[in-house]
Amino acid sequence: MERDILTLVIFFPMIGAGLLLLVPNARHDSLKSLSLIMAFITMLLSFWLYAMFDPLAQGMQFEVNLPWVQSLGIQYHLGVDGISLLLILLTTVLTVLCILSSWNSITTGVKGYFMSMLILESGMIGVFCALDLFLFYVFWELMLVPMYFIIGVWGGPRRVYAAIKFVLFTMCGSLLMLVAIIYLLFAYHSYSGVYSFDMLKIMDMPIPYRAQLWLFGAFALAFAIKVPIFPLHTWLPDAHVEAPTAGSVILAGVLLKMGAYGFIRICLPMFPQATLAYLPYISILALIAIIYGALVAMVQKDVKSLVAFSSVSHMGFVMLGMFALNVEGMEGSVLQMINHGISTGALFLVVGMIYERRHTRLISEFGGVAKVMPTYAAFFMIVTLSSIGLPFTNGFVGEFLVLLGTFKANRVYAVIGASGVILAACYMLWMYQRVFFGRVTADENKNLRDIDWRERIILIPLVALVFWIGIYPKPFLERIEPSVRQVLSHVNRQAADASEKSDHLSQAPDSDGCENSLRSCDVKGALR
Amino acid sequence: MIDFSSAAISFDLISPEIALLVAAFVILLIGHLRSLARVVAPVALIGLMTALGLASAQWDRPASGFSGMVTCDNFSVAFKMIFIVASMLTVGIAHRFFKVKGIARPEFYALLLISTMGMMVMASSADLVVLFLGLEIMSVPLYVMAAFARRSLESNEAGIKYFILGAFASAFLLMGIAFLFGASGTTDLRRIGANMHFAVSRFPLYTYVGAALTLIGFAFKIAAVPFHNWVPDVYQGAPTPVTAYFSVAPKAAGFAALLRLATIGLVDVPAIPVVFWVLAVLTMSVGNILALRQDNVKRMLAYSSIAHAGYVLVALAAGGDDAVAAAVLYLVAYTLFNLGAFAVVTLLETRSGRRSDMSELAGLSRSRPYLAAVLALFMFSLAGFPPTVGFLGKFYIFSAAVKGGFIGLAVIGVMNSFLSVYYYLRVVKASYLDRTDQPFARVSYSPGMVLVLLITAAGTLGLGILPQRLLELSQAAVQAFL
Amino acid sequence: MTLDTAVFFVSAIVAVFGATMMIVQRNPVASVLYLIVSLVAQAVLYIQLGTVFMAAVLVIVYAGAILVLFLFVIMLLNLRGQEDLSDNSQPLSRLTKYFVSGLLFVELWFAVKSGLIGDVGGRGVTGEFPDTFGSVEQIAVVLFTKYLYPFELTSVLILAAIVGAVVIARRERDDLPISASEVADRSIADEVKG
Amino acid sequence: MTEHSQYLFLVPLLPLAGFVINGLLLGRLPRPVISLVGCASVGLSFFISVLLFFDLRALPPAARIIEQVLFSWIPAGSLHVDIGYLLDPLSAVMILVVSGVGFLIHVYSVGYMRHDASYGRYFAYLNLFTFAMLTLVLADSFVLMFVGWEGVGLCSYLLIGFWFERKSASDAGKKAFIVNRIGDFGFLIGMFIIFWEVGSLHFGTVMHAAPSVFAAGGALITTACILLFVGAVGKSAQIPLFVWLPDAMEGPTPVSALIHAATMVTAGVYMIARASALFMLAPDALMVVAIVGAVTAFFAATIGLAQNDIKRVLAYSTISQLGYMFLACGVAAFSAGIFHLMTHAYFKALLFLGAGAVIHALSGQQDMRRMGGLRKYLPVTYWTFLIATLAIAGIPGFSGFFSKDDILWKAFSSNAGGTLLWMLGFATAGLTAFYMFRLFYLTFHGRERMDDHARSHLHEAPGSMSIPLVALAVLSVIGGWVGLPHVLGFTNHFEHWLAPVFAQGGHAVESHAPAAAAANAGMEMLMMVAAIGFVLFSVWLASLIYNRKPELATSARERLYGLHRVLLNKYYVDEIYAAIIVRPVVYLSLFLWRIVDVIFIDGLINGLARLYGDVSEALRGLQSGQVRGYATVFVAGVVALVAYVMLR
Amino acid sequence: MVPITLYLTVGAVLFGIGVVGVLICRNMIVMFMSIELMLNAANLVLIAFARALRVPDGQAFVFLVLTVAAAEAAVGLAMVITLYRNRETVNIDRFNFMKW
Repeated sequence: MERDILTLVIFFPMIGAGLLLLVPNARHDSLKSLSLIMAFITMLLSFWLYAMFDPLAQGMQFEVNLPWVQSLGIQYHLGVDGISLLLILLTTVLTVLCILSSWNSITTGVKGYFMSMLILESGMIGVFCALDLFLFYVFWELMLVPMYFIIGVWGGPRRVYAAIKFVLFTMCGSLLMLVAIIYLLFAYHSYSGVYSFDMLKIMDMPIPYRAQLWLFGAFALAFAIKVPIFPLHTWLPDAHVEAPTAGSVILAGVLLKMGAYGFIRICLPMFPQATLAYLPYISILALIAIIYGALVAMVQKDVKSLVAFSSVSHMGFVMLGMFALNVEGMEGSVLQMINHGISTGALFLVVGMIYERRHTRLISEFGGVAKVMPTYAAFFMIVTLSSIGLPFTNGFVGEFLVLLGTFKANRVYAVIGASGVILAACYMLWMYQRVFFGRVTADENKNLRDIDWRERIILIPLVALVFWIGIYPKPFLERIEPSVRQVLSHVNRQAADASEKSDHLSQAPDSDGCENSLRSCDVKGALR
Repeated sequence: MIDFSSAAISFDLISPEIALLVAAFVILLIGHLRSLARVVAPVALIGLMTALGLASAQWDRPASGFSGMVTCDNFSVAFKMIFIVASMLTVGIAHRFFKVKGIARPEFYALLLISTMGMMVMASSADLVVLFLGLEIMSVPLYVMAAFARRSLESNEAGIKYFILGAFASAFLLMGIAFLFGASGTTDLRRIGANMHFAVSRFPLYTYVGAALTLIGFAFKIAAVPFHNWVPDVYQGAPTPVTAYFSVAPKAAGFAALLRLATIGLVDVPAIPVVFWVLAVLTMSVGNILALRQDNVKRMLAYSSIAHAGYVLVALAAGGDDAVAAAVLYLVAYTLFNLGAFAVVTLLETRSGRRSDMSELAGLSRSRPYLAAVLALFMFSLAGFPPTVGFLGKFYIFSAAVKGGFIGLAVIGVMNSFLSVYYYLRVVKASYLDRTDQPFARVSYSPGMVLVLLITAAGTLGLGILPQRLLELSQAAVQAFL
Repeated sequence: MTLDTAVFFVSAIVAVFGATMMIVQRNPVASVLYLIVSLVAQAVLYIQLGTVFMAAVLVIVYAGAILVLFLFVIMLLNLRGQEDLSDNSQPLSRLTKYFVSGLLFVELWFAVKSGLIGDVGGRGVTGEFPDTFGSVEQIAVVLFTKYLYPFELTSVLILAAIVGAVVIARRERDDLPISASEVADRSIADEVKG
Repeated sequence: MTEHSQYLFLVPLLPLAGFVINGLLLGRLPRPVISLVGCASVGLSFFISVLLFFDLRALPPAARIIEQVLFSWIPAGSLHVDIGYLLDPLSAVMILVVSGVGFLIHVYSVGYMRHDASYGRYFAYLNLFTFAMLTLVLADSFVLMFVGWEGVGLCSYLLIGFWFERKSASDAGKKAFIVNRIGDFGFLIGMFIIFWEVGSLHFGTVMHAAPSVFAAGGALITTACILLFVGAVGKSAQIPLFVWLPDAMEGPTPVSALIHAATMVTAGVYMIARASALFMLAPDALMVVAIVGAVTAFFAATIGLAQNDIKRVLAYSTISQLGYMFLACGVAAFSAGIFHLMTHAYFKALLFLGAGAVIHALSGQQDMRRMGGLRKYLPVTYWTFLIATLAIAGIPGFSGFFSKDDILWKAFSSNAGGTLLWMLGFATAGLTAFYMFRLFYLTFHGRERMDDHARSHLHEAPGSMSIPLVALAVLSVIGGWVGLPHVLGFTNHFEHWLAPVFAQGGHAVESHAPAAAAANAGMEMLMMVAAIGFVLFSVWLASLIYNRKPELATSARERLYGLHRVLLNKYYVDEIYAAIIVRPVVYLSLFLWRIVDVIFIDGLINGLARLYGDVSEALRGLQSGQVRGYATVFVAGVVALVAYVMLR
Repeated sequence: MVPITLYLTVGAVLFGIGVVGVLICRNMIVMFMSIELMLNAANLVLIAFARALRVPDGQAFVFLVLTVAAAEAAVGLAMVITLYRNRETVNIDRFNFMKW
């Protein structure tokens, strides 16, 4: 049982999707209840996973390694470490909430919708569990399809454009990743004589510097689109705005994490030298994303697109912290992924709630809502605060660690990044003010009903998480830390090996002497 | 006086072909007896199944006969199976359609069987004469099948276009064979390959012109750019089940010939890999780009089939056992999902007054969710999404390319497959995303069609998830290359 | 110039002339007749090459059967060149057509003149028949031993062609002529679309 | 550890409990219960604070530290931050002030907010604020302090925008938060420097290790301190980040009293005092602190001269007084700064509450030009207000006198100080007296300028409001007596009490202070007298202009028209900020969105898509439907391919 | 003493004329004949090669090609008849419903 738990967690939702097929189309309540139950059981399974996870152990846990397609060296290799564990939890929890949140808003194509949600969940969990590059890719693409439908079928007015854009952007990157994966297969074959897609094995393979650059580029493009890093972000606002609430939640909450997860799971440990070479560029793009996302968010007219651009900004923090390449930054980065999933997920949920009532998300349509819907306003406020990283909410711990780590790696980056914190306050509070404060001007807003119990049940877990991570993040951090150290040790050891062998590093474009020494100090510090 | 024994007649080697021929005869004989008209399709299926059984008996028993005119190896068996399966599925697709459209004739099945037999002849020969004849036996019925709806102007047009260009291409092929013959004194590909070095050194230009023209002759059948332009018109005009068959079987046959040509015949011709490279790139790109703006599903699928030929050409360009295996696997996969896609199109077109325009798909997902899902599955498979077999095929092809050092080609390939996502999703979009107020006209399933859909869908998904056996088979198909 | 050469050049010129006239004729009947002229001239070349039997077959089968079929169809359809079907393409397009055809010929010609001259060409091919080349026996032996399988395949091909021709050309009782309006409709629709 | 030390965590947590109760049951409870919960939580907290204070006093001076670690908060890599509370003499003073004044203001609010619809929400916020503020002062590390720091910022935001239906209120709240965030940015970066140099953010560790880690006067420590000071500048509304505080007066008046006068705004001063050991290593940073403090003190006081809104005058006065405190810190007289912080808490809270009573009585009127002659209507308010005014003006005997005098003298005498700083402080003292008495006279004396409707409703504040007034008045008088100057022969208990906190770093500078003080006793006396004289002159001038001869005010205003306009419009600072920061940022954002995002990036991508479409259309043209055309293409392909194969 | 090359050249010329015929003729029947001409040209080349190489295979192949030509002619002409019946024209350019 313990051996199969990952398989179970991955495929349970898919079984649920299969079961939904058996329910007649018209029985909406049964469809909803069944999918809720399946998602809920998946969540419980993931809790169990969490409970059995040994926070002290190094490396992967619950590993499953079965042959799948032997002739191509493809294996059904699963395993979780602290990073993926938390992302899985995030996925299962958000899915349950999403299903709840779709209870009343989805009226057509109910069966298809919930099936899509469940298949999507499977795909996402699969991505986080896969330790075989092929398997990873399969799950990676698998989740595209249901998401396409969720945006395209149940989305807003420009849903078709948004859905196509989403798929095409993602495919554009992932196909190049596929070539890189294939290349790695043969590179590993010529290195070891065996065909294998095993991430853990490939991590230990030395790859020539030039090849690393290309491979990192190919993988990074796929992940960067997903994260999204600055100039590749334009699919995100469209997809977010047009997707139904649950779609946005999953999109922001989990899908964006897959990009960052890809970086931390694949790019960094497999291509350490390339990581160092790309580091300044990615950091700078992350900084641009932080500032740019915040500035553009500020002038949005639609709440959802505001939140979408805020995601760009927040994910910039994730990338910044990751590429600090020290324990603090990276731990913060991983935690920030979770946080962003919770906060932005919650933001989309609350926005969805008012959208259900008013069928508009234009900020200018609102005003004074706090008067009419005080409880709603309170939840929204908490979520807002979490998004702007107020201490004792989850956002703070993540951002603090990210910036702390970044500061060690590069002070200028940290300073610029920290200014994003100011801007976050600007756009979020301004939006909050325009929506909630002031007098109720529009007649439609005068009789809005406050959120009901179902909606509270959706929000309460998220708010609880906001404070839990904000006040007692230790259970999370202590699970992240060994995994992060593992990644770092890969980066550092290989990079150190390489610097002994060749002088690439000293010629690397970022060879600011002070920085390098700083980083190498950190190398030792992290290992200690 | 004349010694026939040197002909080395061995009916084992051509037993599947004979089975088909017998079935065709039976159909022609009984076809016009009104009381037996109903059994025509079953007879065809029985013939095909027999052929399938006989063909599978040939697996792993490589042999050569008829003075080297027939070569029976795993490679040819694999292709025979592809043809037979494609024909069987086509029978399932066509049955109801032809009845509804009022063009049901028993000869159709006879022609289908003869054409299939021609393909099998092509696949199981390493002699250019037999290849040429096989090509003709395949093509002549195809011309007729394209024009089968005699009262349809589109079908007429498709037939005449296909015929003129097909015959035109045959002439080039013949010229090519003549030159190869002139250069090496034989039409046997194995001997041509063995003597290639000598031939090249003695008559370089004969060899080159011969090689190029022969290649073009087959490139026409697989619709490689720039020998592709008949494809959209013919595919669009021909009755849809015929189009389904066109898009799969002749293409596979062409590839069978090309693969043999490239791997054993035209070895050591220096320009050939580059030619394949260029053809692959052109075929993929032009096919995909042209498909982008098509509003007719059949025509779009026609262009898409051009693009898919391009992917297989990638394998040809890469060369090597793995590449050939990848090509075989891809063709198997492609047969499944492309026939599936055409089956859905046929099903929808069976409703009166439909011309397979994209807009006709609106509302499909609401009224026919399963059909829409199956269609979407095929589209995703065509686009190469995992875990469908379409992805596996592409993956295998591109990995063969990477293995052969053709990383650039693989990148161009994946970028093309990226482009293709757009237009395949247009179909999905039309059936799922577009809303319509008009009620969706009834779709009536025939048992054959249901079976076809089930088989192709199950194959598309199942072989995508558990491809081990298929991979082994495709690799085995290359092992005992005669 | 020997007789052989003279015969060759005369037949070659006639063959090419006949072919050329075939494609420039407005009246298809004339085209067929010119093609027959060309074929007969080619048959002479065959004889020069020593394949008397093939020459006979060419004349009998091609000129005698296939082209008669053409004539028959032309007569059946009553085509007398009343429709102007000469090339009406744009100058540029016409130029392109001639250009690519010319290039193709040049390529073939380059290939042709590259080989065989030093090999057997010098000796010439007419005059002496040191072996049984071209004899009926030889062809028969080859055809029924080595080429038995392809030979049998041609029967299948012929069968397919017959069945196909019957299927396509046969007029059935329920066949109604397609009305001119239907054709016109499509043409108009087509132009609108275009 | 002492008898009650295990209850330390209750000090901040009790108000939190109050917040939770009031917050979760938002408005469901009956008002008395809300008041009870709100006040009692803070009251209990105050009670425990007092107990702890006496516990602390019972310890020997060197051992006066109580630490309580609740749990490990952020363990990540080399960073270990606990949720831990630190009680030492400095924080003891602070919690007494915070919970004490806070309690009084809670009580006052019961009356003041009686008619407000969102009564429960108000008390929830107020309790939350108290929690955050107590966390801030009790924090044992920079990070936890930052928690309180942002927490109070949040509460300030919420409370300023309490009447959110007024746009000006929500604007002000947002402004406060954002400006504070700018300061927090500095704080954050400062923390990072400290952490990566010292390896910890625990106060004890940092202060202990700082001298050995940092080179005194080095660039790093100076940068760190200046960055920390940026945080303080934001929170304590100093130049250039003071703009939010006057606007913050949009909040309910008790809030202004508690947050924007007594406690939150002084957090910056507290932080610098807390980090005194660091600042002592960075004389340049101290210099900056002193200069900013002094300039702010003077600058804000000048604005205060011309304001007509009673609360705005008080707000600028607060800024000015905070400037004093920074001046003190800047000259390394941390205890003087804290001393002023404490006295200021009393009298400024009192002033605000008094103003609140006035506003309450006038049904919300805040413009002093619509007041006057209120003395007879509001006697309690009048007298308590007078005491507070005297205290802030620095009339001897009142608390403000002692603390301000201490600062002025330290500014003059300390090594870090100087004549210029002293002169600014001295001038500010005069200005303070002037504008405070201007306010006093305009409000309580002279012609009654309110309209009849307002006059008919005039009433003295209810008991719940007047009792805190009286209590604070008492404190305003006697509050200063804990820190009587040496020069007059007293013992400065306050300085001694705080000595252990500042001893670590501060001693180096202060060690010779007694000797210097003795030598300069005469000088000190002289300056004290001069200050008293100047203050009295200012008071006289104010009474002349605003009480006895109001026409003088008009003529002065006309004569100094330009200056008056500049002062009235607060030196146009808001407008300048809007022009050089806010608007450019908004335009930049619009540019980035409309041009870069939509037109450039998306345009590029959509353009690429369109390009492909166009290529597709163009290629479709080749697909003419003409067989002969197809054949031509075919032949062309043949020609090309054959040519390649042949020529290759 | 006619060199083989000349025969081949005649074959190439005839093939070229056949190609031109297909490209420029609008009459389907003439197009068919052009294609037949191309097949014949190839036949001539085959025969010439067979003669040069002195192997009989070429002749056998030509024999088979003749049947192919016959089969194609039969099907093609049948198609022309049907087309003519439906459209009353043998102008290939009129058959362009399907394009783009």
